[in-house]
Amino acid sequence: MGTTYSSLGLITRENQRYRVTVIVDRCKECGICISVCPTKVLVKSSVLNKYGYRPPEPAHIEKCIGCRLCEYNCPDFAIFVEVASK
Amino acid sequence: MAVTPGYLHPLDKHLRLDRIPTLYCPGCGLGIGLGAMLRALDKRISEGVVDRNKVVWVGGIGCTARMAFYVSYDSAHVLHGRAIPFATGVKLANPELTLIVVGGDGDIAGIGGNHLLHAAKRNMDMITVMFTNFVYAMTGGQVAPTTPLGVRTTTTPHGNPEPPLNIIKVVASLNANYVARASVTTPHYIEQFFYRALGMKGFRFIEVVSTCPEVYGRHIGLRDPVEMYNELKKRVKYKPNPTIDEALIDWEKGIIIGEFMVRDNPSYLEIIRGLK
Amino acid sequence: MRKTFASGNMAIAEAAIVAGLKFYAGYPITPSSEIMEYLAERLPGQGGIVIQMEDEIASINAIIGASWAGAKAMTATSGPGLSLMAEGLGLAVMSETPIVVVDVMRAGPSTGVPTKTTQADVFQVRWLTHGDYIIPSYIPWSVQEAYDLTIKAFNTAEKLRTPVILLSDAVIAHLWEPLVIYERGEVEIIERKKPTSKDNYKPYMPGDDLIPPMACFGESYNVLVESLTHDERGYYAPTNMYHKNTVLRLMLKIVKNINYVYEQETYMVDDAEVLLVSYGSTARTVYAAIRELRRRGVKAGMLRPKTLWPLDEERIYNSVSSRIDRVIVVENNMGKLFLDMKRIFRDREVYSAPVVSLELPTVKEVIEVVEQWL
Amino acid sequence: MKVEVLIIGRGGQGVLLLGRILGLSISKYAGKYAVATETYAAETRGGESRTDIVIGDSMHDIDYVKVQSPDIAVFMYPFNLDKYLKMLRPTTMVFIDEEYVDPGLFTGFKLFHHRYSEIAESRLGTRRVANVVIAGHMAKATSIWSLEHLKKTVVDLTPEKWHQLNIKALELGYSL
Repeated sequence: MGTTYSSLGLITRENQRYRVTVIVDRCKECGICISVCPTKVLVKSSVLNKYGYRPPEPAHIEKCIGCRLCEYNCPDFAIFVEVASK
Repeated sequence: MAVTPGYLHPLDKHLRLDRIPTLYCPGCGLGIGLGAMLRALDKRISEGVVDRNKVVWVGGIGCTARMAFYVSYDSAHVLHGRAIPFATGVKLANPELTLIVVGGDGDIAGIGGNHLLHAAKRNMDMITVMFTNFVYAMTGGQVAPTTPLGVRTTTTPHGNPEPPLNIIKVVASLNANYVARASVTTPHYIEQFFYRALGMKGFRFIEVVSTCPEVYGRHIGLRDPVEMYNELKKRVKYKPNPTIDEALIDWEKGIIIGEFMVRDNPSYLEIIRGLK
Repeated sequence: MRKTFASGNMAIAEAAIVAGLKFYAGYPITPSSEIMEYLAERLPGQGGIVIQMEDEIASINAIIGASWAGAKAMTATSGPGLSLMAEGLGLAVMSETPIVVVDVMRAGPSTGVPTKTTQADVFQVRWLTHGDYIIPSYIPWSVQEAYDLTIKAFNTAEKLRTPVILLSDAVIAHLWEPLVIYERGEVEIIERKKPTSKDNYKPYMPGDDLIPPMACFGESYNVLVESLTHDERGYYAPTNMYHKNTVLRLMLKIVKNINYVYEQETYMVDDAEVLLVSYGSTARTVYAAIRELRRRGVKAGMLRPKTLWPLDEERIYNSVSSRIDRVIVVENNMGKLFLDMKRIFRDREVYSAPVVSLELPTVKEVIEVVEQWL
Repeated sequence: MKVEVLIIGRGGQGVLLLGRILGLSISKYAGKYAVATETYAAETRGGESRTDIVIGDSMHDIDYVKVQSPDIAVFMYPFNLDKYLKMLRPTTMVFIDEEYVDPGLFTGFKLFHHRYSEIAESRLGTRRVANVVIAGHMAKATSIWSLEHLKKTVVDLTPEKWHQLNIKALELGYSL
């Protein structure tokens, strides 16, 4: 099944507490976010961005604990975590 | 595909968004470091310690130096090695400004080494963040002051004959008020140290050990960004209140990070104000 | 206004203060050091700062930084130090930074004779850094003119957003002469053009005069100083179009203002048949020599550029009557401005009269080298 | 009017200051034009120190800023005397400090000689103002400088705490 994303170029997934957003066209597919995530929320998506990179997708968003390691370790300001509004 | 929208990421307001994505290679540690610095700066601005309109970023030449033109601040992308003297002139001409110098080890400790020594000796009021990636990256992988002994680079094809420079020991031996080392694999320490530096005066120096998977990684067989990141992470060890003698930086024996020097010596500006 | 007795180095320092100097960074080098020593004493009392940097490279980069922080900034050096400043001057050209660099010429190449003069840096100041550019350069022949042209150098730098070089020499540096010093308000001082609006400000967007208004650090304009070839925003623009436009504009903004930048004086040219061209300290002796030649029956006149670069070629050509058929260029070097005069006076006989002397050439020496072409 | 003055001494004797005093006095207070050039050896103290002063009515009276044929010569120390003796003319007024320079070498010139340094030390307590004593003596002997102008000049050029000493030195020289 293909990854879906918004017309703003964002892949957004949220669980009850956290929302993870990927800015598709900033990603360079280095894989660091996927590697540092302690609960394995992220997987490589099926999307090709305008530079030909495949950004991550928070496929297992239910496991997200909001540690922000993906956000802090992303070299390209391409992923961030917010507390989901109730 | 839609264009990248306006402010989305929490750090977007600090970036010249029309220049993002950066020119950095995939997995380059520099972006991680920049992000950490911007989070610290954001905190200091919201605390009112730093005025957003009175911050100047200065970079020389090299991958790291380009950070200066990715941030939406007053900034200068000047000559190779000369960011520190440029920043010295800025600071002395307008002491209200907060000066942040960014550069790689070639820029700051190689060609600009003498300026670094003198700025530290003067305790000149500025923060210098030097990213050590063990190689000249932008010019294509030549040997750097920090390249470990024996590593083959494009200009040392038979192995680097020179032992590397431990810049922390050099700067700490001078009159700098703050000397710390972090790693891109520990962005929270970069943020913490830079935050602390922003609240101090005098010469503040932070070395950030970084990954260069594309160029240095190629030389040492760690071309995959994740692999290189993880290999660096394994070698990095935080030590609370380490001594200068403990400032080990050695790919084989380990890399000690921490705050090696925190003091409150009179800064250059304080001294000249006292002399007038 | 007050009358005093001063050396050329003191005159330059005094002029810089009245022009509004607020930041001086330098590295000691004979025969320029008294400029820094004098300013170190005087400038702090005027709200300025003097710092001795670790070398000339640091000095020029520091003054460029200071200029972007809004201060009028200067450094002074001699030939070897100027060589080290080459790259920094290029940065000042590219980033359109107003700075003044004083080169007190000494004998070279290399360490040469530190305490003695020549005029051999003429091409060094013209072609110091790589790339295409024009750095306006002034060359005084007296202590008073060292003072006046230092003020002019600051005014040119601020008006045209450019580095400017003042080319003094070891003779002028240590020559003591009567000097009239002005107070602020008694002499025209030009300040850089500032932007009028923050909306859509671009640091390198020129006005009709080809000169971009200059916002400085700390004024909330998000200025960007860029050493790479850039667009109006300061963003790296490695395309033919931007490179050509940038280089053209950097040169045209100087050339279009040549009436402001270029200054010269002529002496006894109205009835002259032989024209001696000379500049700086050497022109003092050449002036004495043309009077001596006239006593001997040679109708000699003199042209003395006070601006070395850019030369106003049309004005130089037109300042000479058709009676003059020979032009002799007398310089304390192996012949440099001669090459330009040869091109400018293409329909005359143009000769080089090099007087290579560590001291100011004497009248006798000048007449000796000139005589062979009479 | 054109007057050339050559001053030779040893580093530390105040040759350069003497040149500045003579030059400023003429150009600021006597309405004439003076140029002075300074030459010194690399060593700060002890090497040859030379000041040339050329005086004219205006800048254009001065053909050449260095002394070619001195009207007045001052020798505080005998450096390169062979060279300088050749520059002198029979009409040249020569001032020497005979503590250091042998008056016998200057036969045929209009010679003024005193032990200026010793006089300064015994009468004013310091040899350092020997140069100013000479200036005072030159004012009396030459009629080119006026004592009043020189007094104003030393006030212009020296720190306040030395004003009285320098004025006394000028008066002492003038009384010789």
